[in-house]
Amino acid sequence: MQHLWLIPLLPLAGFLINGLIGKRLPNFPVSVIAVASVALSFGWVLKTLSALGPLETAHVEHYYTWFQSGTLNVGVDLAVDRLTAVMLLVVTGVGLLIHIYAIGYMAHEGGYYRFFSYMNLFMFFMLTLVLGANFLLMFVGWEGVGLCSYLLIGFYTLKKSAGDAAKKAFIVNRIGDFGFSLAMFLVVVNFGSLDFQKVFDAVRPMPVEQSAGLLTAIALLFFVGATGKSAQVPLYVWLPDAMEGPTPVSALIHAATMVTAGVYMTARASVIFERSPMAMDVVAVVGVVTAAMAATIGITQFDIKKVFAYSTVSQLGYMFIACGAGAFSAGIYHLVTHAFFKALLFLGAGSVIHALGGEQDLRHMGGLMKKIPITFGVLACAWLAISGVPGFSGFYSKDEILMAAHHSSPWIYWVGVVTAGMTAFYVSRAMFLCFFGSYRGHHHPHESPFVMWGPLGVLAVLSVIGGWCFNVPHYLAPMFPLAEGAHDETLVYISVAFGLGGIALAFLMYVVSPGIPDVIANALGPIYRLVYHKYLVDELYGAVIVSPLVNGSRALLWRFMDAGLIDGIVNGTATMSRTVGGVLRLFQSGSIRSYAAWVTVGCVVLLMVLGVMAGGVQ
Amino acid sequence: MDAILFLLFAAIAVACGINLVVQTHPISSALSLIGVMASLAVLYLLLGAEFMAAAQMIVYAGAIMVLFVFTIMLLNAGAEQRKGKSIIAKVLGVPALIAFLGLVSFLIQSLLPRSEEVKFGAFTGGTAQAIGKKLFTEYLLPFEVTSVLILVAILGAVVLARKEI
Amino acid sequence: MPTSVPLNWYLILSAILFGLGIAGFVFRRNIITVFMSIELMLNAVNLSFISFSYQLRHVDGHIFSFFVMVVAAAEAAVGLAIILTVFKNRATLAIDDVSSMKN
Amino acid sequence: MEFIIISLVKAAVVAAVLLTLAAYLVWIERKVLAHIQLRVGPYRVGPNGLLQPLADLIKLVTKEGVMPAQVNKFYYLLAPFLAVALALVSISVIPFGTQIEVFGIKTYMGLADVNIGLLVILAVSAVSVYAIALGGWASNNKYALLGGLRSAAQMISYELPMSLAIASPLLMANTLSLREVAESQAGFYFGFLPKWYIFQMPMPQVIAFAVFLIAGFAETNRVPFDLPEAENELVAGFHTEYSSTCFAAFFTAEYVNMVTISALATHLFLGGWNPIFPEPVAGLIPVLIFLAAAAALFFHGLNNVSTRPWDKYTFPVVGVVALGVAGIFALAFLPLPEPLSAIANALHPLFWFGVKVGAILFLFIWVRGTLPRFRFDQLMKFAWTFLFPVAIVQLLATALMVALVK
Amino acid sequence: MNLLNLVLALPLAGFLVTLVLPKNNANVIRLFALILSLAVFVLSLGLAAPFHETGNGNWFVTDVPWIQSPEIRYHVGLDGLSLWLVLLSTLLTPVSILVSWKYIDRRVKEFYAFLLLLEFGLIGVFVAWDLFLFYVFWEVSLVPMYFLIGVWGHERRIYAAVKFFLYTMAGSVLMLAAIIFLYNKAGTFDYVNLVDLLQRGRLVLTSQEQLLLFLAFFVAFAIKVPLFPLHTWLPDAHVEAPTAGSIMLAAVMLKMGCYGLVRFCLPMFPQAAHRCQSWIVILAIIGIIYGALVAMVQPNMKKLVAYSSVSHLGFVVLGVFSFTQNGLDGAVYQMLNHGISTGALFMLVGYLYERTHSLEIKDYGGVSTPAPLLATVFLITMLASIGLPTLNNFVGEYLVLQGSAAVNFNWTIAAAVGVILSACYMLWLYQRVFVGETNKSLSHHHPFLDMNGRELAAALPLVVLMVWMGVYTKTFLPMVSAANQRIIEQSKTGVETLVETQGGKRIAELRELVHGR
Repeated sequence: MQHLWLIPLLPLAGFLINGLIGKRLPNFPVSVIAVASVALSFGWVLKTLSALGPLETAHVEHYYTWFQSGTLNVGVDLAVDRLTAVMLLVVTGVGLLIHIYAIGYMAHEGGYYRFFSYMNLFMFFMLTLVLGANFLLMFVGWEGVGLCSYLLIGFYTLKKSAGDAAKKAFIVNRIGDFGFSLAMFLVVVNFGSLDFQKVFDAVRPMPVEQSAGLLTAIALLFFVGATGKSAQVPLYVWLPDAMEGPTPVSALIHAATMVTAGVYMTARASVIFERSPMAMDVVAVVGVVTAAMAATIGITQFDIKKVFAYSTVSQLGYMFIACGAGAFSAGIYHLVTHAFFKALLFLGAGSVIHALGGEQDLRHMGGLMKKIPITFGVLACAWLAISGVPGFSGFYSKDEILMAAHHSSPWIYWVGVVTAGMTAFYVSRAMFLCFFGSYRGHHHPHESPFVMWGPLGVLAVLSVIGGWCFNVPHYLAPMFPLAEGAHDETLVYISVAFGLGGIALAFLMYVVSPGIPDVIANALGPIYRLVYHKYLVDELYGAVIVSPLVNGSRALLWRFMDAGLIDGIVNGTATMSRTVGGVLRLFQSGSIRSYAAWVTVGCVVLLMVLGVMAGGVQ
Repeated sequence: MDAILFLLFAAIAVACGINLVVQTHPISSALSLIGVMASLAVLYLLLGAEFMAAAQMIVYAGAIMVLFVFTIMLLNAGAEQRKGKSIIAKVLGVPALIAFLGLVSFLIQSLLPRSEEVKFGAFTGGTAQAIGKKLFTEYLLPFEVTSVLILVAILGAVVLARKEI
Repeated sequence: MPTSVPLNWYLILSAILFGLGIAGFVFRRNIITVFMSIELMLNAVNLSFISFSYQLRHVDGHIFSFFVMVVAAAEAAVGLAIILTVFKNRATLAIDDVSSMKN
Repeated sequence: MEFIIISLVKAAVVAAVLLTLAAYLVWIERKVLAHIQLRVGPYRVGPNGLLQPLADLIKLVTKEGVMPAQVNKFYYLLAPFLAVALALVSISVIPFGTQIEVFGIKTYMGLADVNIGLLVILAVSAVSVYAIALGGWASNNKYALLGGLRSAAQMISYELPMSLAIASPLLMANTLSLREVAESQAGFYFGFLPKWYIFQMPMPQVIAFAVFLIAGFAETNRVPFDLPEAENELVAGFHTEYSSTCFAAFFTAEYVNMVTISALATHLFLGGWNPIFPEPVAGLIPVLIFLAAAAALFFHGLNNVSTRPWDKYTFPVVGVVALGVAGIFALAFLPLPEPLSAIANALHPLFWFGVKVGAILFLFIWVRGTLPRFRFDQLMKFAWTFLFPVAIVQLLATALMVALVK
Repeated sequence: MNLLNLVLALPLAGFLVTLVLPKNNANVIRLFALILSLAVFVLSLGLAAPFHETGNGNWFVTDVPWIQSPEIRYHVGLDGLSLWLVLLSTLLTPVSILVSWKYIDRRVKEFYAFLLLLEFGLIGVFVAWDLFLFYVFWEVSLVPMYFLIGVWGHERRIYAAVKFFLYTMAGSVLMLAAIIFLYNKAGTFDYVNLVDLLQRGRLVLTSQEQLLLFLAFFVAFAIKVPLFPLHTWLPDAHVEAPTAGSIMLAAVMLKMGCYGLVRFCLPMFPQAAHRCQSWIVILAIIGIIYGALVAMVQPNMKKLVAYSSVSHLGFVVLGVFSFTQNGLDGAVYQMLNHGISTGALFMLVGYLYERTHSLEIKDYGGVSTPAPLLATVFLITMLASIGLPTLNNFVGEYLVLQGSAAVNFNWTIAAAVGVILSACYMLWLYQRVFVGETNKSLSHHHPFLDMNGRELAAALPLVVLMVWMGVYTKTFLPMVSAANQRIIEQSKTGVETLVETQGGKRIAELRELVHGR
């Protein structure tokens, strides 16, 4: 009994303390509580992992039955196996570093206690998601994390754009959750329970489905949830807007932990995915399309956080390519390394913005290498890691994915490699625009304090040694058997070549002759503008889905249907009875002679009827 | 003998009826109504309804018509002015009335073809004793109800006709 | 001349009187005359009652007509009282003027 | 056919007797009133004024009938005619005596022997209201109208107690035909008390008799209730505008009604034509009365006062007539051939009936002489609040007693 | 005099006593009403005791003859199904009294009297086991609500009150006809005997009869639920009702309809229910989506929440008519959750109205800066109502959808869309009212104050319950599922025969349903 419940409960305690009494405490104790809770949780994770030793099988702990209805019994039980261990380490580790960084970054922002309580709440939900031993607990974490991203994106309550972005993020996540919950219903209907062990034991004996069967449906619905959460092609629109939130939020939620939940879920449900090749192809294709598209948009963006946001979307695309190709461990491996260097990139960008007093536009930066050298040094590591320069962590995990992709379907490999080149290009573009050349802004940049560049340093080290130090696929071998196949060297060389080519091209265009990008932009003209405006996807969704829904329901449903039709019928019967009354009123004309006449006519008619009837009787 | 009597008094009755409708001055129509009632009393006698004939004369002619004559005299209303007698009523009304009567008589004739001859004295059931016996046994309830009705009518008449209320 | 008359003729007579009553009731303008034509109609009905009771040889018809008479008496009493009050207030007996019940 | 001839003969006889009686009634009334008021009354025309009615008749007939201008001619003339006709119709139903057998034809001493006689009388009295009302209204005179309406109202109000009073003896007689009512009162209690309804055992009808009489006075507009002709207020009531014949008609109608009412009273209460005294005496009384009358007349005629010289002759003539009548009544005792004795026997009931009617008529006249006139509201209040309830209670009492006895 | 009769009698006594209290001293009346309702609530907690030991069965049953000639009995009892509904009404009455402390200043005495009478009616409805008694309480609860809306409402209150009254009355008259018909056929009004007779086949209703009876009951309850086409009275009634009225109407009165469906429609007319299942569920789904869509575009806050409850109660009907254990449990649990969350929502909207006297959303904006506490409580309530896990609605919604998935997966897909839409309109509302710059018009009456102690005291129990019911359902769900178990057993009888009579695909589906999950 390892008291796994402590891991998520500690951040929850932090949230409750800060939430309830944080308002009255000065900043320092609030930050201490927040960081302490995450640190303790990180410590407890290390303790449990060391206690559990080699996790050949999952260690499950049951606390109480959440609800029990008929045959369905959902218990609050947490489980740890190798996959969870990796995720736990990433979440609590990177989380801790980001919390420390946030102390510095949020020092002079309003609502300090509110920020940290939300961050702790986020940690609680993320840990529940990871530790959950059944789909429902995972779903609890899933939605909880969505809620926290809503709260944190909308942290700057006074900014309307922040509010809108938060609302958008939550609703898009909700659409993803819609898919996830439908998958859960199918699982319960067909397998009778939600516990991973029971479900996967039931699925394993089932044959691989050739055509679209039950498992494919479940897998696809789970994947819809994943796209919602991990911002894949149809539902990625919320991530770029999520940059409205403070940078530590972007780093923690929209780089390291929350967005990776989709990949974790796919890996967790790999048993189902493997038995439905159709679903695997869909995952792969979506991954590759997302990666390519995001990369192209990333190239044209000028806001530094938007660039890194699109890079996250693209990297997530890579992870899904790995899952689609069947190499779940490669996906997780890239997830881990990506967590390190992407968190570093964001936090670095954060300190750059911090240094420039909130300036985020690359065009107003430049030449910061000399002014904030530490940030530049740290960012350089991340830059090299993400571009896939051999030796850095990015190279190892990306190549694993490209190998697996090549193994399953070569065209994905080639698109992946090109995207890798593009990734290298836009990251280096950002670096060159930011740190090289002359300073175009009008702030006087100052270096960020130790509390900020400390964690950056740690992350820099991790993103450098992360590649070969944490050999995740090897660690996850028992869960996901490694694909043997020839480790074809040439593919590695090609990808490295593309990477370095990307960097060189960027160097050529932005450092050697800054005029070239504008020339190319004008040359490409409409295409450039299309890509710059993010393929107008937001506007497309707005026009196709949101506005018809809103106006349609206002005009059609509410005005016509509710007020018009139903109320119309109700009030109509009322007025109709009044009009009939009006007509009958005319009979009371007051003149006795007309009454007499009508009486007579009545008698005559009656007589006729009697006559006829009597006649009939005769 | 009965036929002669019937035809005579039927003729009187119809004549008085028409007179009632045609006359302008109400007093003359009142008296023609009394004439109708008297002739009907005789017809009742023919049909063997002695008590009813007497009652007709006493109650109807003697009491009700007196009320009418009183009212007409008291109100001293002149003859009806002949203003705007709608032609339609005249043109449409009279033939319609005749058609109606023709229809009804045809109906009666066809519905009751085998009706029997009416001979004076054939049915002497209508004596006061017979009516009295039936009235106070089988029809006691209607009798009581009509007595209440008349009481109410009296009160009504008194209240309505009083000057100061 | 046949010595006696079939019952139908009595009924036809009553129908004729009833028709005359209706004519009076519908066409006349003076309230009292209208009232009287109603009495005529009632008499016609009495005649048919008694002729039917002759045909059926029992005395119920008489009792019915007796009750009709009683009711007619009550009606006449109240009706005439009303006519008196109407005359007192409106000083006219023409039926068309008395139409305040018009809505 | 034979029935028609007989009824015509009877009608003629009754009409003649009745009209003369009505005329002489006027005479008797004026004589009695005079004597009540200590004056002599008409004695110029004929012996002691006996021909006075004839004189009146001639006067009325020959007078010029004045017809006022805007009078409603048809109804003006209809009214008196109606009054007389109705009065005579009611007499036709009243029987005078028992069945007589003359010239082989058995017939009743009354114009029409109808088994619902009383109903006819009631019906006629109900309708006779119109005569007066129409009379008053047609003469286009305010007083006449008022008089007519008042008398009509009075007659209607008193019609009710009268019919109730009639109903109670009928309860005991259990028949509507007057002849049977009269016959049912024959016989004597304990030898001397005649079985008249006012004495008959289950419930002597004294109260009913009183009510009937009072109502009778009102029906004929006689003294206490003669408001319509009240000279001082309404000039002459409904017949103010009437002159000669029409006035005469109203006048005769009134007196004929008086006779009818008194005849009805005798039949219903005083035993019709049944003799007052038990059998042996009954036959003698008429003879004795007429003999006494003859004696009185001879005495007056002979030792008369000088003022009226020709009385000496007229009185004895009348006395001889009285003697003749006494002789006729005496015939019953002599053994005579069939037709004559039948007539003689028939006369006796007639005599007794005449005596009783005369007594009541005398009562009418006597009351006229003594009682003051009712005010109209007193009159109406008396009818509705006193007479009517009494009549009802009386009727209920009789019904109770009759039910108990049976 | 067992506990249930006491709990039932106290509000009535309160009603009578408040009428007698002196008119002018408002505070005395308010205090008395509050103390009385709190006492009732505490007593009603006692009702739950036996359930915790045994978990199911009927408790506190009193069966006393009331009227002789048509044999009507005062037959009152409590089972898992009605336990929590009674507790809901006893909890919400003190809350609404607290809420309308300052809000009601005209005719204070009658207001609190009607509120207590309403509570009496509501508890009666949930515990009545005699059909006639049930109908009597149904009408008793109707009258005070009519007055609450009619007297203390806003501008168009008369129209709304009359519409509310006529709608419900029309339905309940149908029900009365059905009850009387049943009485003639079975000779008793008693619910227990009736169901027993029906189950053992001693009382046989032809399928046509059963369908008509079912429809009569169903329409009466559908109007109250409110189900899609019959819902137009709800927005009007809510907009015009005072805050307390809205809370009681939304939280408890709507449940009378759902309770009726579960208690009467299912066990008494199983075949008819199964035959009508498809079109009723379609109506429910339309209700969910239609309600959500129309709520999205409402300019008025209360109307928005009203349409949201139309949508949420669509879930309940879907759950009830899925005839599965999960569905039914989810439906009943959702009834309770909806009561708590919508009650809280209306309370908070009421607080906003108290501060600005306007219900139009455009008059608000950025309320969270002047009133952060109000904003957070509203946030929690809003999240609860859109079904965030760890808060109360999620469990109910999940079970309902799970239940419907077992029957027909298309239904689940359509209904789940409702979950997304509910997030949309709620968040949009929250964003327009609470987030962004503060609207100047907010404080032009008087400064926009945050929640004071009284208001928080009213809101806190509900928030605690939301979390408690969301996280630890064991205190509430076992009794409910036990009661539902019996109802499902009852609603299964006779369905086999129905299966044979109805040909085609339907048979397979039904048989599978009956013998399957």
